[in-house]
Amino acid sequence: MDIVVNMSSGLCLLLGSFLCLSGGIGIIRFPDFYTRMHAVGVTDTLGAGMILIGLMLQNPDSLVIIKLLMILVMTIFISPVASHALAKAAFRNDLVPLSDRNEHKGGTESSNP
Amino acid sequence: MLIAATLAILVVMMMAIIRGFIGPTLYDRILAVNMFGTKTVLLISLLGFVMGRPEFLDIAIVYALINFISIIGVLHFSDSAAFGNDPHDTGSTKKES
Amino acid sequence: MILGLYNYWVVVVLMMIGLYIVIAHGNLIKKIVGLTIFQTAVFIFYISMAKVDGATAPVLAEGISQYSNPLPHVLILTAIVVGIATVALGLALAVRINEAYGSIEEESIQNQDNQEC
Amino acid sequence: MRDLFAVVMMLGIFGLLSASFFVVMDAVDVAFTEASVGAGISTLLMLTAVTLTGRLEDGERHRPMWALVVVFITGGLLIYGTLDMPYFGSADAPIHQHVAPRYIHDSMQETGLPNIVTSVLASYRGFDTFGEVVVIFTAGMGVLALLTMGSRTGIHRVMADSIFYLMHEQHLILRILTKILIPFILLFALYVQFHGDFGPGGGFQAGVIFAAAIILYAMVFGLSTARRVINRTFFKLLSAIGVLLYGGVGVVSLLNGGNFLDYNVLADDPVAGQHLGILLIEFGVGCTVASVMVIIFFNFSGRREFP
Repeated sequence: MDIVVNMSSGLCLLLGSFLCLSGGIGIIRFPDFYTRMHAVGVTDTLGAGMILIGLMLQNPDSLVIIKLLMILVMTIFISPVASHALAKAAFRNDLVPLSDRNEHKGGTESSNP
Repeated sequence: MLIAATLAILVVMMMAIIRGFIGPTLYDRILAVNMFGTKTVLLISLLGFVMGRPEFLDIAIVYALINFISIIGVLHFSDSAAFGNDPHDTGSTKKES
Repeated sequence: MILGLYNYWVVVVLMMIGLYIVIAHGNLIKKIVGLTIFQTAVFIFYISMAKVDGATAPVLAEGISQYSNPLPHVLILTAIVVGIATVALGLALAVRINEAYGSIEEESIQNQDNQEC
Repeated sequence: MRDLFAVVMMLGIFGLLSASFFVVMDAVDVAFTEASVGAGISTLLMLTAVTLTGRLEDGERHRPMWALVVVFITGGLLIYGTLDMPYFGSADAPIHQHVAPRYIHDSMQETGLPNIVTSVLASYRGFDTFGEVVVIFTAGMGVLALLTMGSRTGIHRVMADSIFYLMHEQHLILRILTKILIPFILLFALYVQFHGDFGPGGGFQAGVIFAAAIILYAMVFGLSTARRVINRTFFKLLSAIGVLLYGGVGVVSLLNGGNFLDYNVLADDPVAGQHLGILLIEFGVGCTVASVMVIIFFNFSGRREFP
C-alpha cells in the first residue's frame, strides 16, 4: 500500500514537472503572444495540479493536505481566469494574432499592422 | 523525485525570466510574470517538503492570492488610455541594459 | 576557503546595480526602482547572515534543536513594510513633481529651475 | 529598458524571486511579508505612479562612465570589506553569539509562543516595532498630504474617462471570481493575523493582505463603487487607532507597574500577560498597516480620476 502511494506520488510529480517544462519551452519557442499564452495557460493549471496532488500523496498530515487542497482549488480558479483576462485585454488593445497578419515571416518580431 | 521536480520548476522559472526580458510586447511580459508567479507557488510548496517543514504552506497560499491580484492590477492599468494605444513596447528594449 | 563568502558578493553586486541605476539614470521613477533594488540587497545581506547550516526556520517544533537566528528576520520583516511605505512616499513626490514641472527627468527639471532664476 | 512598464514588470519578478530566496534561507516570516508586499502592493503602486507620470524614460544618462567608476570603486571596497566576514552558514559567527541563543532557548518559557520571530518582534523588541509602526503611519500621512491637495492638470481628466469604463463593462468572469475570492482573502488575512503567534504571520503581513483584498475590489469594480462601500474617514481614523492601541498597551503596562511595553504585568500570570499584550499590539499593527496601504492606494489612483 505504501509503495503504491509513493509510486503514484512520484508519477504525479514527474508528470507535473514534464508539463511545466513543456510550458516553459512553449513560452520561449512559440512565435507570437497568443500561441505563447496557449502554451502557458494550458500547461500551467494541469502541471500545477499534478505537482500539488503528488505532494498531497507524500504527506499524511491532514492540515498540510487541506492547505495543499486550498492551493489547488485556487490555482484551478485563478489561473484560467487570469489567462482569460490577459488574452482579452491583449485582443482589445489591437494586438493582432499571427494568423491574421498580412506579412508573417514566422519570427518573434513585432509587427505593426 | 522532489528534487527533480524542484529543478524542473527552476528551469521553467529561468525560461519565464528570459521571456520577460526579450518579450517584444507588453503582454508577453505580463504573461511571463503570471507564469513566474504560479511557478513560485509550486516552488515554495516543493521547498517546504524538501526542507522537511511542510507546515509553511501559508506562504504559497498568499502567493496564489497576491499573484492574482497583481495580474488583475497590471491588466487594469494597462487598459488605461495612456497605455492602450500601443500594445508594443515603445523604444528599443533589446539595446538597453 | 574564500568561496564561503559568496553570499556577500551577490549582495555587493546587487547593491552596485541599484547604485548605478540611482546615479546614472535621470528618471525619478527609475531612481526609485534602483533604490528598491538596493534595499532588497540589504535585506538579502541580513537574511543570509542569519542562516545557519543545518538549521531550520525559527518556529519551535518538536524534535528540532537548531534554528536560524530570528533577530535579523525581525528587523527585515519590519523594514520591508517600512520600505514600501517610504517608496510610496517617494512615488507621491515624483507624481507631484510631474504635475509641477510636467516631467520627471532630472535634466529638464533642473533646466526649468535655472530658467526661473 | 526605456519602457518603465517593462521595468516594473521585471521588478515584480525580482520581488517574487527574492521571496523564494527568503524561503530557502529559512526566513519564513520575511518571505511572507515580501510575498505580500514586494510582489503585490509595490508593483501596483509603481504602476500607478508610472501611469501618472508617463511611460517612457528619456534615454539620456548622466555620465555613465563616472557612475561606473564610482560603482566599481565602491563595490571593490565592499568586497574587500567582506574578506573578514564570517563564512556563509557558519554557526559560530558573532551574530549568533549574543542575544540570539537567549531568544531561541528562553522565549518559549517567557512568552509561550512557538514562533520566535513574533515573540521577538512584539515583546523583546517592542520599542523598535513601535517606532516602525509610527514611521509607516507618518509615511501614510505624508502621502495623504502630498496627494490630496494641489491642482490636477488637464491631461489626467482626459485619461480618466476610458479607464473604468473598460474594466467595468466587460470581464463578467473576472467580477464573479473576485466576488468569490474577496471574502476568502479577508478570512485568510484574519487567519494570518491571529495565527501569527504559532506559525509564520502577524500584523504586518495580515495588514498588507487585508489591504490587497480591498485594492482588488477597487480595481475590479471601479474606484467610485469602492468609495461608496469603504468609508475613507474610517480608514484615516483606523490608522491612528492602530498606533494609539500600540502605545496604549505600553501606557497600561506602565500604569500597572511595569516598564513601557512590558506585558508581564497585564495579567496575573506573566505568560498570559505576554499573550494578551502580543495579541493586542499585533492587532494594532495590522490596523495601521492595512489602513495606511488602503489610503496610499486610494490617493494614488484617485489622482487619475474625477474627485
